[in-house]
Amino acid sequence: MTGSPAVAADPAALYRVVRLIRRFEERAIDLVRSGEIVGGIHPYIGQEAIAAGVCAALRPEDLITSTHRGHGHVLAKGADPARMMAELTGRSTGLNRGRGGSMHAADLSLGVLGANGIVGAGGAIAAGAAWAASRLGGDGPARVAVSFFGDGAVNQGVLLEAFNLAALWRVPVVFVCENNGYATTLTVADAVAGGVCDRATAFGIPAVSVDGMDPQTVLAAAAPLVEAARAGLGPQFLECHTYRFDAHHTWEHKARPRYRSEADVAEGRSRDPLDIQGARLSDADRLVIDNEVERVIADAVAFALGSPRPSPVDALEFLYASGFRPRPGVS
Amino acid sequence: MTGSPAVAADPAALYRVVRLIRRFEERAIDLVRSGEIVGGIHPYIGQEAIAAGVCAALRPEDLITSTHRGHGHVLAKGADPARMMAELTGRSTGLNRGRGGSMHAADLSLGVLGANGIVGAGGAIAAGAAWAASRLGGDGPARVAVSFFGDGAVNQGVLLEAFNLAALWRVPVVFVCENNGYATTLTVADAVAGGVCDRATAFGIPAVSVDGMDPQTVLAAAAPLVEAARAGLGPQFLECHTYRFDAHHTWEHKARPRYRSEADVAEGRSRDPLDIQGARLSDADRLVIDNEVERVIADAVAFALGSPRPSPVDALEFLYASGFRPRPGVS
Amino acid sequence: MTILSYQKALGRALGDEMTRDENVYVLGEDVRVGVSNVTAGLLGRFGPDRVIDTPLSEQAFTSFATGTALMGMRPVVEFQIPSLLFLTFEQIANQAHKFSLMTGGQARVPVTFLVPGSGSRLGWAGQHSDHPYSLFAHVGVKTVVPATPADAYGLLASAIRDDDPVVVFAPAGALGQRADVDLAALSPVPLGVGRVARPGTDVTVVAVGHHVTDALAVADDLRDEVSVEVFDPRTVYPFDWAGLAASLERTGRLVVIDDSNRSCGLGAEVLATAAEEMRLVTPPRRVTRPDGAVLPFAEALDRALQPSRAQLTTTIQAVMKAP
Amino acid sequence: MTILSYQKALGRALGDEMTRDENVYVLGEDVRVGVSNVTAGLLGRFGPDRVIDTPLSEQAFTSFATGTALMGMRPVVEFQIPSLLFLTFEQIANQAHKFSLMTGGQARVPVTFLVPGSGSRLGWAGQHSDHPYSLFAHVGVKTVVPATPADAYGLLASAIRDDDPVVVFAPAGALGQRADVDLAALSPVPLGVGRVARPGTDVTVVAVGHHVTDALAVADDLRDEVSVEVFDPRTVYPFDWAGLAASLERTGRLVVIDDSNRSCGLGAEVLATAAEEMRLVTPPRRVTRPDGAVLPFAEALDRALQPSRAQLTTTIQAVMKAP
Ligand SMILES: Cc1ncc(C[n+]2csc(CCOP(=O)(O)OP(=O)(O)O)c2C)c(N)n1
Ligand SMILES: Cc1ncc(C[n+]2csc(CCOP(=O)(O)OP(=O)(O)O)c2C)c(N)n1
Ligand SMILES: [Mg+2]
Ligand SMILES: [Mg+2]
Repeated sequence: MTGSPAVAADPAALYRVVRLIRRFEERAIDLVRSGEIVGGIHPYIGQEAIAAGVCAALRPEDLITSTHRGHGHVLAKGADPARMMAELTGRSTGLNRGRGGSMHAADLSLGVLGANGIVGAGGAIAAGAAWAASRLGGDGPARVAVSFFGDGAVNQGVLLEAFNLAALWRVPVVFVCENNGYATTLTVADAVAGGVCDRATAFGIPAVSVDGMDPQTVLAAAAPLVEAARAGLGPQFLECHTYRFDAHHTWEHKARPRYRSEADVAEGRSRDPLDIQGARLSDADRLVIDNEVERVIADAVAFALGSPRPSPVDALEFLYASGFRPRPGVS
Repeated sequence: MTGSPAVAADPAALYRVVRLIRRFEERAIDLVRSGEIVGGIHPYIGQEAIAAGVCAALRPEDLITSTHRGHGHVLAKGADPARMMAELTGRSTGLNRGRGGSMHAADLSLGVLGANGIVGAGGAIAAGAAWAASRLGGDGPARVAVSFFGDGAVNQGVLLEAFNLAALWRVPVVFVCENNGYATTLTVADAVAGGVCDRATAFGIPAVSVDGMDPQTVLAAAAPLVEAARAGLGPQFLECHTYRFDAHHTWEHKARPRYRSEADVAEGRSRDPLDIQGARLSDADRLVIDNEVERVIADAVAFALGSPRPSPVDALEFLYASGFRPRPGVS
Repeated sequence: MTILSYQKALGRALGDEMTRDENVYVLGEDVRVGVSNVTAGLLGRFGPDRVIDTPLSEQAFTSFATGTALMGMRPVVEFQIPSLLFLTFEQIANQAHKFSLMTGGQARVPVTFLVPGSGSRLGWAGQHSDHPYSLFAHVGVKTVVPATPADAYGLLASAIRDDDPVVVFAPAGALGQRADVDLAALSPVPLGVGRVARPGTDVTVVAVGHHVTDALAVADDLRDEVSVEVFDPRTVYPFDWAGLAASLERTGRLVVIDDSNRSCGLGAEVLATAAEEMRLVTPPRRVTRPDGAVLPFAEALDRALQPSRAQLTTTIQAVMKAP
Repeated sequence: MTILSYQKALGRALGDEMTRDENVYVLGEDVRVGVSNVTAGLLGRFGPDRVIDTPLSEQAFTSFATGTALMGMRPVVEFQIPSLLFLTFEQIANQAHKFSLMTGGQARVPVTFLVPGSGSRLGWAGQHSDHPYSLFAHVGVKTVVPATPADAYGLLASAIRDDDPVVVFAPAGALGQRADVDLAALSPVPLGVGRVARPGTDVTVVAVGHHVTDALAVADDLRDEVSVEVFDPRTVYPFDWAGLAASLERTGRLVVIDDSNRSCGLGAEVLATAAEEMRLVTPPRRVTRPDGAVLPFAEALDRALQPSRAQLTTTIQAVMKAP
């Protein structure tokens, strides 16, 4: 049910999504360590409130584009954790049949147009998708697209160009910037001249900046923006201040580069979306959810690790949607 | 002497530059018609006040990057009209030895880093050049770079990215937007969400918007921005409202596409930088300048048409600065 | 029969496809006024919702088109100059092209990229004279380079109907082509199928785009000395290898005239595959642009770096003389 | 002698060139912390004015570097992933590469583009596993793909000293290489000069980058059946044609192992030029990625689309069997 308006108001539902993402990421990190997930991941831990809050403001038919740090968005929009975990472990049962992995996880049936390995690339795709979806939908209510991206993305030309197109053409897209203070090791102060929201308002796009650690704050901010976009008021921009609790990429667990002070990390981790939302539930309710999430995650891992791997002979399958089979590399 | 501070204050000098560009363009159009200039040109007619005013605020050692509509900038920065005309007519005596033509005219000895065929491409190059020049200059005064571009360029991602780098690194560059109301046939209203200056202020870059038809107004606005950049205050932005009197490209003279109403054109042409600046001189002084400019242009055309054409056997010369000679297309 | 120009054929294909399928739409710079001529008249017929002028934001409107294609539309993106394909290379090669495989077949991106006036226009100099179809053949984006008005119509129609991204290069050197055609008979030309433009028995000349006309003219000039078969691949990726092999079975000799830079260009691929797999009785030869060519402005220099009929003639003669 | 890793060799070349010439500086993402490892330690040695962290604005910082090069500096631009070369293709191929010719020799752009970790890193999937050096060989930007620590040092040093733009690909598959070298003897390796990594008499295997190691291993495995000469071009553009011709004079047989997509890749150029101009007693063969390859995520699929030792072995054997 995640992602449907029904659960939007419900604190337990929000908590469940945060918890689901958190535990999913923790287990995924285990699987990176154990070698079951090859290539590593960009953990979303600490930023869960954003995916949970924003997606709670969306309807099932709405769309999202995600990033290299995309697990949270994909799960919050309703993807099956089991098929997601199967994707990360490269199985045929994965969302992308093992072809995409962490950085390209997608579920078009849920409007998840994909994580993207190129920073800033999703904005224009989301704008086009929202424009087309609303147009194809005829007189029905517009389908809104949310494009998630980080603070580093606001320095990408193509994203700024996308802001312009969306504003000119009044596209029902909501741009959500997850400002976690860093683009890998570079601070926002060293990377972004002016303010993050100024990048949107320059194009006449209304921009709001909120605490991205509180799921309900995020939802409360996102809901009106989503509905404004749906109502034809054009693109909207939401900046969520957050903090990445873990590594930029699990590669850091070995390399341990130094770029955040102890103090900075301690301060950043001091507010945890899981606690913030959890505090709104009774211990009993919270325990029920935690246990249910544990089962979901355990089942997801079991499903993933028990699933078959795609066969190398099919490595070129899906390369062309038309079914065209290209020449192999050796004849 | 054009482009040296000495002449900056002098109304006659400004008039001379405007007149020089105007007559250069008119003769160039003749040469397009007569087939001496192949490939056509993007006439600068109507916009002369901007090149004249801005370059009058520069020192000889300062730098500029120009555009597809670049003749005015190159001449105003001091390029020899004869070698410029020789370039447009593809002669070995041209600024670029006939290799560049209208869209790539350059004179690095004068700090003219080149016209550019790709809209918006000059901004990042100018920023880098200004950063390097000032750095290589050591404790001397910073060398300022001016990057000229049109209203269409503010929709190019790479230019917006360049604004960010220049602002972050406090580069002594002045971005000059020549807003002539159209990108080929598309109006600014249909192309630019928000205002042109907002594109700069979003990055914390001070922006000024002025009447681009009056050379003295442009000079008065440009001079303090250039000196602010030189003084280390970082990039500056100047929007000049202007109007393109002639075709987007001489190709229009034949094709005659319809996109500007008679009224729009009449209104746009109603204020002519030549008259505005000319009115500040006595008829006698004006006549002296006009006659001198006629001689310069006549000599330029004579020089160009009397110059040799490069030999086809040298077509690959200069391809590699290292002197490496690539394989021909047929062995 | 009617005289149809290459440019009008492209416009006709667009109009016909837009009529046939309401999900087809055009976007690009100055397409409403129709500065490239190809889209002239479409605004009046299909209105501003389907003929969309874009700001100079090629990267964003390219991926915007991809986004609309993901939802089932069939965008035709017009680029005014070939080097805009460099500017949007990430959006085409790294996004549009990769969606289908990366999503495990969930996504399809039926987008067409059209460049009316590729290659040299004479006097447009270094940044406006590129002919980069080989770049797309390398990354594997379907690419066509029609030589005739009928193929311009048929290949553009097929590109629009194809479920993968397709780049359509309309060489500036071919835009002026006119042919006497039966308008009713115009129809899609399948991607990946070449055609023998002139049958011959001594040597196969693979000619791309506007050079097909050159090859036919040279073949005619040489008709008394050598029987030249002219093979027009029409699609440069995927290439019609079976068609080429059949031709080489007949001739055993190969010359390629290709307006790409020499190194790693289409000509290289044709020679390489022929050398690996096909019948060759003498060494094959290429007539191309030089390595790393940047076209200089001056007309004679611009021409000097493009493949010429004279070069093709002497190359054919050399191949015939070879032991 | 000292054990030097490929990655350290790159860092050493950077440090040595920065020491030798104060106009050399580095810019890119996370170069101060040295996320790619190559720039580790440079910040401390040369300070923040010469080791510059950039925002995620690849297009602008690429042309920014070009602007500084026009003024006489020698920037080394580090790209974290190969597909950033797609994103900056306009700035490299259409601006930096064309300045010298378009200005009639007034301008030079001595900029180096470094990609530490090109090709597949296993498990990084579709958008992080490209090996697009053939694109630069096609447009004519000088391009090197070092195979050994000594060549990584020497080619990067030469790239920095060269007056034209040069792209340096350091294959992920080679970064782990270590060699016992005399640090004092490390020196620039001239661009455009290949090397015979192993002499042989029956067949020439042209191997690029990390595949040189594969070729040597296969040659060793096959030593009792066939005498394999391994030719490492080191520079893929401009290619050492004389070196290849000399090798083929000896062997008359050619196999290329090249981690490019097949169509219009470097392998195609090598086969084409050899077929045109050099001694071949049997048809040449390629071992490459498939046409239009997009590397799937799952490890076995990722590996399946990369050239392998097994493929090289059977291809060499097939060439030896050919009539
Ligand atoms: C265009 C582009 N440049 C560089 C990279 C390499 N890279 C991957 S993630 C990243 C940092 C992104 O920072 P941000 O947008 O703030 O997202 P975060 O990682 O903080 O969630 C970089 C530099 C990339 N994938 N795409
Ligand atoms: C990036 C890019 N896109 C498109 C073009 C084709 N083109 C050349 S000039 C032009 C319009 C430019 O408008 P503007 O920037 O306002 O300058 P103006 O022509 O009005 O002086 C276009 C679309 C180009 N050269 N470069
Ligand atoms: Mg961040
Ligand atoms: Mg304009």
